[in-house]
Amino acid sequence: MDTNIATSNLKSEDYFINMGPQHPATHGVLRLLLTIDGEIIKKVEPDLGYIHRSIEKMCERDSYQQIVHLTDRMDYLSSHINNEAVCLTVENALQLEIPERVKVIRTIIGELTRIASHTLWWGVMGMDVGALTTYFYGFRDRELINDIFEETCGARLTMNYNIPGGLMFDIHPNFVKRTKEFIAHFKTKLPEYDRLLTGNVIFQKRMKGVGILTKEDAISFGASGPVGRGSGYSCDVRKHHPYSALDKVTFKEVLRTEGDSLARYEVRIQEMWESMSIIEQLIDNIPEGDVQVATNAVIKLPKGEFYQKVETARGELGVYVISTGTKNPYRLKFRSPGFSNLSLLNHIAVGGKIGDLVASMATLDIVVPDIDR
Amino acid sequence: MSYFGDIAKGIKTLLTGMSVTGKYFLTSRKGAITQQYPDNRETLKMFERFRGEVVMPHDESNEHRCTGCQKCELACPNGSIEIIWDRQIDAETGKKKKMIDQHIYHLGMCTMCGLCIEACPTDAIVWAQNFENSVYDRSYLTKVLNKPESKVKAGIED
Amino acid sequence: MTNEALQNLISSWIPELEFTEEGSQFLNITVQPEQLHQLMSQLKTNSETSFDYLFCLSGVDWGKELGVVYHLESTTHRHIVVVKVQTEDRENPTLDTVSNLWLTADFHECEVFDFFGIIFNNHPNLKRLFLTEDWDGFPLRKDYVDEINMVIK
Amino acid sequence: MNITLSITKNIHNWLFSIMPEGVASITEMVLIAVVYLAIFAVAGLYLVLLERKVAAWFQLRIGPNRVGWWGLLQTMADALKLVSKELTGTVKADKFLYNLAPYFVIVSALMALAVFPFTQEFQAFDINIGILFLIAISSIGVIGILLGGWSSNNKFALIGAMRSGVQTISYELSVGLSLLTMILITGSLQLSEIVEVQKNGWLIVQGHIPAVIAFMIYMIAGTAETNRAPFDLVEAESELGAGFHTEYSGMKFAYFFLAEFINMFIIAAIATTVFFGAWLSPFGITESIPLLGVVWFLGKTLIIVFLMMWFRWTFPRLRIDQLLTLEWKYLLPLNLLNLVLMALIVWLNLTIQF
Repeated sequence: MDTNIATSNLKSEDYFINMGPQHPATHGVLRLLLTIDGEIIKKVEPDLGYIHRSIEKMCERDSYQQIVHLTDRMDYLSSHINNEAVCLTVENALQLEIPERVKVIRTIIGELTRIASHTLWWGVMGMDVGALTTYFYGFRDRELINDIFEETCGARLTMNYNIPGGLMFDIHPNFVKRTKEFIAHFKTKLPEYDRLLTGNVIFQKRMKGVGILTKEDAISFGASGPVGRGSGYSCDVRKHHPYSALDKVTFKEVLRTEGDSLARYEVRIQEMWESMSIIEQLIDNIPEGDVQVATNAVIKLPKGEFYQKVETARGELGVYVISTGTKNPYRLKFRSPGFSNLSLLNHIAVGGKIGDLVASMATLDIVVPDIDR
Repeated sequence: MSYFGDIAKGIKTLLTGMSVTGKYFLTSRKGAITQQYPDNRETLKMFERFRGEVVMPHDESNEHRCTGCQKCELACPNGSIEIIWDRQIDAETGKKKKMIDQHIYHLGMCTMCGLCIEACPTDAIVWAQNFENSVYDRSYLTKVLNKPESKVKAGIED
Repeated sequence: MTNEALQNLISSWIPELEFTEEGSQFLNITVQPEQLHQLMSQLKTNSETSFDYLFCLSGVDWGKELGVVYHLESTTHRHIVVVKVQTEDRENPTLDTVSNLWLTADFHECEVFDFFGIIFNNHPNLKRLFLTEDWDGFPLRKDYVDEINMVIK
Repeated sequence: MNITLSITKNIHNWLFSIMPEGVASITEMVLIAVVYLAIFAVAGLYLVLLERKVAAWFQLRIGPNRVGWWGLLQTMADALKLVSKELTGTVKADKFLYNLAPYFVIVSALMALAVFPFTQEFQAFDINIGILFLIAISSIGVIGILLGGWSSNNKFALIGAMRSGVQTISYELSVGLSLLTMILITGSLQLSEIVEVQKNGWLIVQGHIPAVIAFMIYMIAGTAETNRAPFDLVEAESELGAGFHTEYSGMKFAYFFLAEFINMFIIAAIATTVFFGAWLSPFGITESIPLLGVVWFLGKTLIIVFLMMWFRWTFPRLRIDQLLTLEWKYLLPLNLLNLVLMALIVWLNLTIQF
């Protein structure tokens, strides 16, 4: 019997599923329109904009000091680094000489932010693959960093500690002590992460060979951060375009060549070790000095275009400012890492199962406000 | 034989994971991270730099330090500060001077960025560590920071 | 490759390009819309330039013209150029897509289309990415007005 | 000393003395059913509380501690809330099946409880095909899940239901085969006789190596049967929202929820009966005090329940194809091998008996 004839008479339709905008795995209000065939994903179409706040348009209206606090609300898990990006852009444009103390403090807090972001990611990652306990262990360690931030900056998440020209105020006297305590604590807890989740046979099977992204595709998709480095693409802005005090420290750029979800996972775990080593190199000799250089109350950037990239916890954040010499930017574009990283989701998820989609999306470490801006 | 080897290795990793959670199960009474919030109000103290809300400190003679220069209003990115002022005759000099009438602060619009406090030349406004800001009606979030009948402290100039 | 060397090389492909380094830390190339795709594919495929990493694609409303700015980096040579293209047609601005060269341009061009209304020829799936399909106007254009939601300071 | 038994016997005799025989047996059945229902509804609620407390301790939290002393009334309050909650549903749902589904699940869960020997002669229904009855009943529950997922007219629910079907069909085999392995020792399907055999040592000791393997397989398959993590693909919060019960609310949802916990109890109770000597104490004094047997039975069951909770709060979830791989490529062949091994051991009289 010719089976082709039999099946050609059967009507078949695509099966659509709306994952989101309210869904536990999308980490915010992101809608994914899935076309599936049973459990197998045929297409993933992200639908964005549920929390778009038009930050780029608001920036055209605000002064440069005011723009900084808007960037807190983009990628809220690495808000300090976002602030730093804008401040560096302004400082470079004005050719301000920033005190060494500021640079070192910015780098330390930036790396703490990275650890805080990665611990949260680790907890949520575990939850996405069904291990609910990781969430609490991740948050336990993250709380300590948030306490350090709160003591020094006054806020736990949206810190707004940077201002163009330096820092808003000096670090708290307890900062160094608490940071050292945290590093000592976290060095005992990070191996526990590996024992609980990384080594687990179920987890390994879930992650290995899933969501493969080749190096060429990673570059072409503009993947950055741990997503790019998991594919063997050396894209660490801290190495290639060092900023603040990052040229004074030695650290290893973590690279994995597998390009699968497990590689991206391991890159982040290793990065926490590297971040701790960066902090350890700087924490004992924070240079004395001012934490601000005087700027005009109304900052006017010279006419021209300025681009600054920094490495946030998610990847490369670019700030592109076009100035016409007034107190507001003419156009300000944030090249956010999450946006580029999300665009490759369809590429790595097609052909996998629904569970694979969730797992690989977790390794992309998407923060929706970062995408929607 | 890798078939059985895999099974043994797999079981070992599972037991390793269980030992981590098991250890915490036994020690959880000591290491509980739960904050029993409304009960620990007395001991729960925010850090001194914590940004809860903007307040204007008054001294015992009901005097504050705000001259009504409007620098905070300009610095605020969200328009959460509005200053209503008029020109009044200064009692000492007899000249007409800008005097603050009301310093209105919309807590509901505030993003706690701290730019107003940075901008204030006379340190008239500071952060308060109050974090229980929820109210039943949105209109309660609009606050007048200077108390009624309060005056500018003598000698404060911007 | 230094900026001069890049300039010499690239101008040998297409003579009528404008180069400038004024007011920017990178080498800026201004290209006519007709030659955009040719230039971009040269920049990507030529082994001496091999700009394989499009790290930023931003739409800009220059007042009279609408334009797109491409920031390109080579991951092998680690040099950077900025390519600018402008079109004066504000009613129906059309440019060629580069999404067949860099996959990341797919999303970024949708974003530019969404906020600036620049239509990209041959784009596989040009749609409003952030805003709803029936949104009126293009918010990041300078002449966009929304009296209710925009607070002018 | 036979307090429990004399009470039941007294009631039995009293009922038969005041009524004609037919009416009396019906009344007795209803009475037992009501008692069982009441006890296990409450027991189910306390299992939920236990789960929440245990989860909290694994996760460095405190757990419910507000309602009642130490949070002991928390789940009661939850149940009260769920009862008073509005029952919602989708417009195009298949109303009849949609409403029927939760009852399928809860009734099959409660039915299975009838055959357990909680202590000596304390058993509502001592049927001679006890194990078979348990396996049969426990697979009816999945019909409720399938119905619920299908009829609620929700795509997530449907995927959850399909996963549930696949999962139960596969793991039913392993549960059955691992229990069959143990039946080779006992030679009977009747639960009371299985207990009787264990007076010479618990079956896990009698059967030593193959029994331990059978127990491990049974625990894995049993966890999968109850749709609990790491096999909770049916619900899989991070993938399907809430899976098959996405569209259920109020008491109907509570039935599913309660059934899950009662099923967990059943799986643990089967393990206790078949592997760990049911109500028999390890020290052999149960004969004289039957009431203590209940304590032993529940104690052993709760330890196994705790083990399942430990699994749940430690392991990540499997993917659907890995779930099937685990069953068909690992558990099933091992189980068959184990069955042969056990047969050899029984045949050669290598069992350990005291």
